[in-house]
Formats: sequence, structure tokens, C-alpha cells
Amino acid sequence: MKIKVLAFAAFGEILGREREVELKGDASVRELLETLASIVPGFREAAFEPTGILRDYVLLMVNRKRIDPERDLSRILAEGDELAIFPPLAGG
Amino acid sequence: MKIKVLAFAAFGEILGREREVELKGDASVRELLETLASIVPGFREAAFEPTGILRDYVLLMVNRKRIDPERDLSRILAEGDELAIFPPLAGG
Amino acid sequence: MIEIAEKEISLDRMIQRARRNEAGAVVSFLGTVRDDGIEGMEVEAFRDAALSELEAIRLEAMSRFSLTAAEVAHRTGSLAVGESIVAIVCSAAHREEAFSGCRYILEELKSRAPLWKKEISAEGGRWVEGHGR
Amino acid sequence: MIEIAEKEISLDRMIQRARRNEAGAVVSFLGTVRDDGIEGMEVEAFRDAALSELEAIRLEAMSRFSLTAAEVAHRTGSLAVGESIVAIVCSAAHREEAFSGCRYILEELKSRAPLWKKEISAEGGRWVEGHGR
Repeated sequence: MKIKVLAFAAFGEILGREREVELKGDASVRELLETLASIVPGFREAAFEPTGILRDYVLLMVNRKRIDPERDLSRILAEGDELAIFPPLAGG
Repeated sequence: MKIKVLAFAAFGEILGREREVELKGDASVRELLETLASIVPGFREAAFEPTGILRDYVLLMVNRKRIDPERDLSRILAEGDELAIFPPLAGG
Repeated sequence: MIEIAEKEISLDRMIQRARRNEAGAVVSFLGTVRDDGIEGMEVEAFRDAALSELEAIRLEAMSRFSLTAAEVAHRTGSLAVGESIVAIVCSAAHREEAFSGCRYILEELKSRAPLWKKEISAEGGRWVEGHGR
Repeated sequence: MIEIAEKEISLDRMIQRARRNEAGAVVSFLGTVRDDGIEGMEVEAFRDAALSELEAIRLEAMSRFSLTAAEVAHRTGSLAVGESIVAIVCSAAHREEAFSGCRYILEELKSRAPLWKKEISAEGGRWVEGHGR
């Protein structure tokens, strides 16, 4: 299935602002992030602690709704879902 | 001696916005107010309580400096002084 | 800059004048004639005394809140509903100072500047009850 | 009205749109690129998500503070020192509500709207550390 990935600020510079990722079968948010980490140089270091835990400045939205990285990484994505990745907000 | 009297808001409507008052010899602020009360219809009722005390919404300036009606009514005026009379401020 | 005049207030020009490269925040307040059953308003000033009081307030605000600029304008004369009575603009490095400076100037203006308003309605005129002494 | 766009913010037009005969107070905030040794700024938005978040914040402010109007604009793209990043305008019957509404929208925007700033200096670019999560 195809998932659209949007990335902003520092993560936009690493991942590109928009890309499509092809995942096999059912896949969770965590699996999508792992796939990105395996194909995009620099993303693993930027997004994950050396221990493999997601860094706490990584913020995520699925279909424009914020998800909680502590609880929702196991959420199963569906064809056409959109994941957005960005650092803490700094507007205004 | 001549004193310039400026009056604003409701007091401007009673006294006129600007007038000159001729006083004989040394005269205090109180004497100037008494003179105005005796020559301008309506001013006594507007400015003084029936007991003769200045109403507490009468504000005064001599030469653009506020004076305290409780303490400074006995202040002696000098030729060319300017007295301003007005109600509580309501700008903004 | 301080202005007390019969002519319309140009808030836009005041904001342009208050902008600074070293300021990150510009806060402005505009007071207008509110339609609560009135036809208009008349504003009277003890102009010279009000100008010097507003300049004193402006300088206090500049130093207390480290403002980079502050502008105050107060209209006098006959105003229609919706027209501007007073405008205050403050710029500062950061938003807290700009908001505080604008509030300070507004409250001090109301309590210290010799200005008066009269509401004009079908029944006649009524001086707005003042609070500042 | 909410606007997120690359074009210059017209605070004056926003203020004109926010004026109401039933409002006695219009408060506006303008955030500008402050010169603290930078050459300029780049502003990035998750535009659709930011638009709907700002509209939600605007409606919250309208109802909490009984505003008569509220306008928000956020610039995106490349900005020079002194240019406007964000503008917020609130009108209300009285000054307290207009000030509170403007502060509310500003603080909520900073913590909830998906927007980011990058400072550009001679040494390169540096993303402004965000606080909103």
C-alpha cells in the first residue's frame, strides 16, 4: 500500500517535503518510520535515540490529526493515509 | 489682577471654555471660585455642595499643574495665572 | 509621537512609524465610538495639558517596558459611530513588553490625560462619567 | 479571516475588516523579523493543517472573549529583517476582551499551529527551537 509522507522544517530537509512510500501488507506507523530510516540517509540519527526510541522532539500526524508517539506507533496504516513528521512548532 | 479661567466638559458649558476674570488685590483660588459663582448662573450649583464645600468631582489646575482642593484653595493667585476647572477625566 | 487633533487618526501610519528592525513585536490599540444607541460623540481636550501628560506617560512606558517606539493619538471634535477616538502603538523586542506598554499607556491616559467625551443621542448630549481624577 | 500565504501581510486591511460599529476596541499584534544578527528568515507551514488549527483557535477566542471579529495572517517563505511574520487583530465591545482575545490567539498559535521558522545568517540557516508540541 502507498502512504504519503509529509515532512517539515529539519525533517523536510532530510526526507523531502513530500514523498510516497510503498509498504507491504499491513504496516504500522513504527514500520513506516523504520522503512524511512532504512532508505533515507540521516533520518535514523535525526529521529531516533541511539537506543532505538523515537526522540521526543519528533511530532507526528496521521491524516492531519496528531498522534501520541508513546501510544500510537503501533497504529496500522491504510492505503492513502498521510503521515506528517515535524519538530516542535515554532510559528508566530 | 487678571486671571485666565479655562473650563472643560460640563464646566465649559456653564462657564465658557475660556474667560478672563478681574480680581481685586490678592485673591485665593477659593475667592476666584466664589467670584465665578456670583457672576455665572448655574456655576454655584454645579461646583459646590449645598453646604458650601466644593463638590468632589471638581478638579482644578493652576498653570497646568493639578492642585488639591482639600489643601490648596487658599493658594494666592498672581497676575496672569491660569486656572482650569473640569470634571473627572474620561478620555480613551 | 503624540497627537491630539480634530483630524482622523491614521493607525496605519502610526504602526509604520513604530516599526523597528530591532523590534519583534508591535502591539496596537484602537478605541472607536461604539454604537450602544448613540448617534455620535464629542471629544474635548485641554490640549496643551493633555499633550504634556501623554508625553510623560509615553516616556514612562518607553523606559518601564524597554519599548523601541510608542505612538499615541487622540481625536477631538465630533465623531460618528465607528470612528476612531484613540490609538496607541508600541513596539518592543518581545511581545510581553509591547503588550504591557500598550496597556500601560491606555490605562494611564484614561486616568491622567485631561480629555472628556460626550455621547450624543436623540435625547441630547450626556457627558461620559469620568473615572480619572 | 485566516490567511497563510507567501505574500506580504496587510495589517491595515485586517484592522479595517475587524472594525464593527458594536465594537469599541480593536487590538492588534504584529510579529516582525527582529534583527539580532540575522539576515532574514524562512517560514514554513503545514498549510492545510495550520489553516484548520488557526480557524479552531479563532473560533475559541471569538466565543471565550465575546469578540466581534478576529483576523489572523501568517506569512510563509523568505522574509527580510523588519518584515511581518504574523498579524492578529481582535475587536470587541470593550478593551479587556480585545486584549485577551489577541493574547489568546497568539499563544495558542505558537503552541498549536504547525509552523516553523529558520533564521538565516552569514553562517547559514538555523531552525528556531520550537516550544509548541
